[in-house]
Amino acid sequence: MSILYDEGQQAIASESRRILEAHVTTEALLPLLETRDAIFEPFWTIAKEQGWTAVALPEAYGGLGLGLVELGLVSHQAGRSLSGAPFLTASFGAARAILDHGDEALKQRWLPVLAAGEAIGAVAFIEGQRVIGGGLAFEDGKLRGTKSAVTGGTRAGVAIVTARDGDEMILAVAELADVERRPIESFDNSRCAADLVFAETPAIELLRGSVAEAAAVHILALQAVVTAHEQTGGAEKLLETARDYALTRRAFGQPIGAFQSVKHRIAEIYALVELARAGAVHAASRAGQDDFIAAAAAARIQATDGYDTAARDCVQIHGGIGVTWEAGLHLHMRRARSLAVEQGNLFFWEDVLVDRLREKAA
Amino acid sequence: MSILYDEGQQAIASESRRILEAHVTTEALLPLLETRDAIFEPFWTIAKEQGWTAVALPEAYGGLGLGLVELGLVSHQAGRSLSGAPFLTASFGAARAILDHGDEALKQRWLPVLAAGEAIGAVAFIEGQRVIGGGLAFEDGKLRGTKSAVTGGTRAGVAIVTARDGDEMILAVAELADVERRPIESFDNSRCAADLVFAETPAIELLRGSVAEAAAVHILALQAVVTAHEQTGGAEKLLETARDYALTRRAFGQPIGAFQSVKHRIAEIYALVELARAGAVHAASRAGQDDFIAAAAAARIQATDGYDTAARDCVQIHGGIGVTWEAGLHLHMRRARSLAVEQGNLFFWEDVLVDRLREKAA
Amino acid sequence: MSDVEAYRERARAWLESVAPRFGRAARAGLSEEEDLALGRAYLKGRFAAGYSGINWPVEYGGQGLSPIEKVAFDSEEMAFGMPTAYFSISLGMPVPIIMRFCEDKAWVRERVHKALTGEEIWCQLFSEPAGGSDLAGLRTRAETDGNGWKINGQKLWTSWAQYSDYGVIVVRTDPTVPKHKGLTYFWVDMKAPGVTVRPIKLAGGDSHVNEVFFDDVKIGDDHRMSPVGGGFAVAMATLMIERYVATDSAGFGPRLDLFVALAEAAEINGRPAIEDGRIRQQIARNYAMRNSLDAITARAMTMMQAGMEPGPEGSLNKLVSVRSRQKLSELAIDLQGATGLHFDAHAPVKQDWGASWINAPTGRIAGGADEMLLNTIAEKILGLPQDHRPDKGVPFNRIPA
Amino acid sequence: MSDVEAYRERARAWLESVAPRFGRAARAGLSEEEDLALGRAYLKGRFAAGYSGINWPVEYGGQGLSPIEKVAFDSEEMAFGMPTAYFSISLGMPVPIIMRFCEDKAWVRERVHKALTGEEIWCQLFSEPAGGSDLAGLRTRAETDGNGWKINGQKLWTSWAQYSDYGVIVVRTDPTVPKHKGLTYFWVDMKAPGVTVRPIKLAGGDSHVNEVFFDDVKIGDDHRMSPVGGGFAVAMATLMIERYVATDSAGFGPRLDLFVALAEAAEINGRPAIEDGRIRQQIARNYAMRNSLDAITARAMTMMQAGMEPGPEGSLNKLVSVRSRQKLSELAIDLQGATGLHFDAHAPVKQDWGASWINAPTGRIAGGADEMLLNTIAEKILGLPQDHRPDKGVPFNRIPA
Repeated sequence: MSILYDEGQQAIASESRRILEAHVTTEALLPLLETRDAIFEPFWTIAKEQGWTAVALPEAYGGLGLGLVELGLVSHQAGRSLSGAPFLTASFGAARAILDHGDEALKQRWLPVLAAGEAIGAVAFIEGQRVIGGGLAFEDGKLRGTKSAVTGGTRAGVAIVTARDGDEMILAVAELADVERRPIESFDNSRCAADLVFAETPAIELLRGSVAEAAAVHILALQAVVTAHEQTGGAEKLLETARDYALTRRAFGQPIGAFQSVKHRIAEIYALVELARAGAVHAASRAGQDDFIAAAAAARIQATDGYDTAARDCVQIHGGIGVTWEAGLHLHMRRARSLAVEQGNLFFWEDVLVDRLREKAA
Repeated sequence: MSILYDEGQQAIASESRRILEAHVTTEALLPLLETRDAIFEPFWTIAKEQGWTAVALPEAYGGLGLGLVELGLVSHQAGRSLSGAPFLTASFGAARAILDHGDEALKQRWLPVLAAGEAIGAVAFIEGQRVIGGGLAFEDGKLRGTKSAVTGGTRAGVAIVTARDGDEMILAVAELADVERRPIESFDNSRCAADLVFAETPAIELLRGSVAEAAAVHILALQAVVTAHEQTGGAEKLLETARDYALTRRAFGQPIGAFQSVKHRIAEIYALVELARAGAVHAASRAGQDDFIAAAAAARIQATDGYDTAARDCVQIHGGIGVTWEAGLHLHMRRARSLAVEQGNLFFWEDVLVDRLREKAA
Repeated sequence: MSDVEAYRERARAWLESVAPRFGRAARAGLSEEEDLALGRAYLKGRFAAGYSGINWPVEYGGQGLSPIEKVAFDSEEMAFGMPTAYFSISLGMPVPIIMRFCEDKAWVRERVHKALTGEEIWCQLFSEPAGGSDLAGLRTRAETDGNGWKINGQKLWTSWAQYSDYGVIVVRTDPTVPKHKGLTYFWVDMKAPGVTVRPIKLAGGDSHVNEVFFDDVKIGDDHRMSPVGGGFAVAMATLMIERYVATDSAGFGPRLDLFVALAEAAEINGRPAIEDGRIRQQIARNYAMRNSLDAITARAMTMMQAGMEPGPEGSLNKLVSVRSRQKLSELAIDLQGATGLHFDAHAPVKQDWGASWINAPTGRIAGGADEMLLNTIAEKILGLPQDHRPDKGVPFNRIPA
Repeated sequence: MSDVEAYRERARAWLESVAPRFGRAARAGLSEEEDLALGRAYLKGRFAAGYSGINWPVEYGGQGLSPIEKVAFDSEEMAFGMPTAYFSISLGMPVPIIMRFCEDKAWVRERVHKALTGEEIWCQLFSEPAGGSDLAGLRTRAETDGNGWKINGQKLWTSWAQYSDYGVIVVRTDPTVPKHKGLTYFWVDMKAPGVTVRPIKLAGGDSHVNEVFFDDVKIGDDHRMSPVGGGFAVAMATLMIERYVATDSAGFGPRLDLFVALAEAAEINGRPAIEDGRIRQQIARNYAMRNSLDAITARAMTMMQAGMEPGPEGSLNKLVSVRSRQKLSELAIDLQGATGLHFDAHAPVKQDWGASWINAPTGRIAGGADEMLLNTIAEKILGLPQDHRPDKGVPFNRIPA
């Protein structure tokens, strides 16, 4: 069963859209590609002012007490505007891990500052091709090893990590003040990805063993649903851009939208956007339910394919203009790819989903 | 490197096309779907008269001493006309196995009658989902067990089988006179598929162990190349049918071929046909070379995808007419699917190909 | 539990109670005539149980409920494989349209009752050989004949005409005006002299569609359901009447569970198929797509319950689901290897991959071909330009054939 | 060994001998200016070695051989990553076209020599902002000016204009006739007053294409290379001049070997990626497709050697290969996981998946967008109707902008 947005939710959507459309320009985003660790700073300022950083955290810890649905609405708009610094998703993931698995002291230490946007969180699971890596060593409360391409890693103050203690998977939280950060030169530099090198870094164990693994998947799933909204927003924007271009650009005496090759391609993008949207909203509405992981995986798959395809096809519809730096459609190409990789690629989610379906059938 | 057909080869193509176009009608083919073990008998008569059964076998055994290229040309025309009884491919596969791995007595026993079309051969490797099955037991020169959906199995007089003797794979040849045949009700009944039930059936061992496995793959590859030509012929015919329909059928005051959705779809079919053709001809020209298996697998993959897609899309272009029994386009849909399964499905060939590429790289 | 959920549960309970007599298992092996007879009996029972004409006016024998209850019931009913196909067009479009456009209300009430109880069947005579996607291009003509009309011509793709008692028909009454403007809408008695029905066998071997020939078929002017020359609008109203229908994210083919079960049982080159990335990818991608389609449907239902108009994205279901069903069915054949060659043309399409595959192309064409659906999305939802149509505004008898 | 094979071997030997100085490794880290200088030096050496103008007439400094030798050399050269890109348009179209259409042969000989030795570069000024796929829709105009002409307007997507000494240009000389008929073809001095070149940065960060503005640029009538109003035919001849070019079934992206090697090294959810069906399928399908494209190319070469005209299927290469390269590059990024985020915008496109991915869209548009290629196949090869073009036959100045 899906949901209808209530008035408050609709207000979040329209207000976040209004603010972002007023502040974000392609001209401001393009230079971010050519330097590392630069984000569109006004976005983060706005995010803090508007309380977006606090949306899905409990009131007891400085949050607004709303949920995935509302955070998804903001994320959708961040996706449309391409402004989204990665911290909105990453800080949420980190905060949720602390909220769900930390003790009261840890919550008091991190949740209020994360909710206020005063600290930035990261979820550092990935190691090379392992979406949930366990190569980081955890011994006597200390971490040793490297996490690769951690989204938001250049600025995060705290990270949730997976590690290994002997044969056991550990979920732990580590303050990053003394960790070495190696910023990555990426095709989407404002994601602030960095390799994090832990060298006897103190960390607090949250969980151990199979529950740690399950919790890691759950944290990724939460982030995947937020990201699915962001991807849907990006794809939606591309749909509108393609349609507008097809209506105004003329060739051979008519708008190019009158050519079926263009017209049908745009109709197919529409289908992908609506499928992505439906999957994302549905998953957000399933938070806390048994089928949440499956719904999140499905949303993730649909939104990833949708955004990639919309980017590819919107650029193609634009012809030469589509591949210029200035037009900025490549910002969407890049964002589509970075979002596709960040929360675990499609291989990962396909396998997660099929495993869930098998369990359900068994 | 590819080949150009010489004059003799061009004559084989044009003559086989002429004869088949003169004899085969959709009306004659449709009833074959509704009964088991019925083939378009004139095809087999023609095949024998024209020496098509003898094309790729050595003159010493009653063959014409030509090769895969020439057999491919005939098979291409059989594919165009949908007339092809399966025996052309299957008898060739069986004969080649005997030629390559049998002793002189066995060759004398079978090759002349296979070349003359007096006997029909079958290659019975498949068991359920195992393309090269080894569930058939071989003990003291006798076979016990079942081979499933053997193409041409209702009529074959001799079969090449894979079997198992203890832990070892066996390639063997068996006369089928006393074997129980269970004809299969299929969506393409003129393929004459039958389960063959062996019960203490005498058989002659050809090879044993890893060489038997390699030989089985090689026999399938030979058949796959012949089949790739047949698939290409079918796809080519569908391309022409789609184009002709798009030129004559009108909607909204113009030929439907003026709508880009139709026009581009047909152009994509053209691409698939030419890719299939190039792959098939190339593979035929590589017979006997080190890269033959890879070339055959590539041809098989390209032709299978091409024929399936051409059938799907040509039917779609025809609208309602495309799905009527009488128009007979479903004959191509059916043949595309039966040919896709018969010589091993795409999963099988993809794996064969990747394994070869890995060996080459290693 | 909402009222609708309660309604749905009661409906399911009733369906389960009659399934042994009418459901999929009971129908196995029946001839089409026997199955039709069973279908008539089922409709009689369904009417008695109060599940017929769910959203139709009480004055015509309906239940006077909303489309929500109708869609809820239909969704539940679909799972049981009841013999309702013969009546789906009849109750879907022609009968609602006579309720709306016929003036003789007593006569209409009798027709509606007999249609709801399965005694009479109506068909819809729209498509023609030259027509295809171009409804307004039809050629069957009606000329004035005394006080009435005389129909000549040929209709095509008429579902269940062979069992129909009546039909609604659009014909050309004026070939000298542009094509949309010369059409008029009538109902006809399918048993009248001059009407010939010839079943058309489809690719899968079944014959539920027909050619219908009209040879000097005479009808009174009281059969007319539109102004003369105003038939196109009523035809459009007919096609729009079923706004809210039970959708099926499986594209009216097998559920994904069945594919997963197949993959659990099958192997690929000696390893379990369910562990093969190619299979996992298809399962996951199809699940994601169907999950989204189901969410769209659920949201539409929720909106309807809230008295809101559902969004246009509901129109994606057929396009997306049937196209995918076709490829998934092909894949299922491949996956079964030699077993995939086995075929039963009359197996239930929702249970059997072979039957699903052979009938999928019909699904991609009937009720709006993929290309027409894409055009509709592009034009109606996204505001893109209409295709070039050289016949636009041209008198019908001057369009080159 | 055939003559062509022998030629190819000699060429490869020469290329290997100069690769240390000019090849991919030597170029790594160079600025574009340094790389261009290296390219000029390479062209000088190539000319001296007798591998320039391979199929051009000896009288102009060419080698007088057939296109077969040219394609053979180009295919070999491609593998070394020599700095030839700056000269590819110049030697590909403008220079051959001046050999054909310019009357002052002594002047042409000088230009050809300097172009072959890398001293001078030519560009081709065809596309315009409003143009896109519609070449004949161009707006840059030339008006008579004394005995000569005066050019005003703007060209777009002009490759290497920033380094060009000369260019060929199509302009509108008569806006009152239908669009194909009012065009005239000239050559221009790119250093002339009023010519402004502004590089356009592309998605990948590079700037090999330019906007070129013409502001009262005066040229003599001796720059005219077509009859007045006859420019479209020469423009078409320009586009057709390179019938036989070295193709690349990798779509000018990385070879499949590199993907296989990546898959051998990578893992998917803890298992070797090369054993995952999803990866195997993509490798196999891409191999099959490229294998077929290579076979088509090989057959075309064989036909040319036999003095025959190759078939039209050669035109498939770009459409099929670049489109697939785009998706395969995306997949390679996915497959690398976190490592896939690493990016070097200036990495060689044929070696690096990220660079291949970001530049693939340019490949799908430059030199004929996918949609135009499909149209060409449909119309020229299959005889399907041309698209509706409302501007057909309409005077250019009356086509709505």
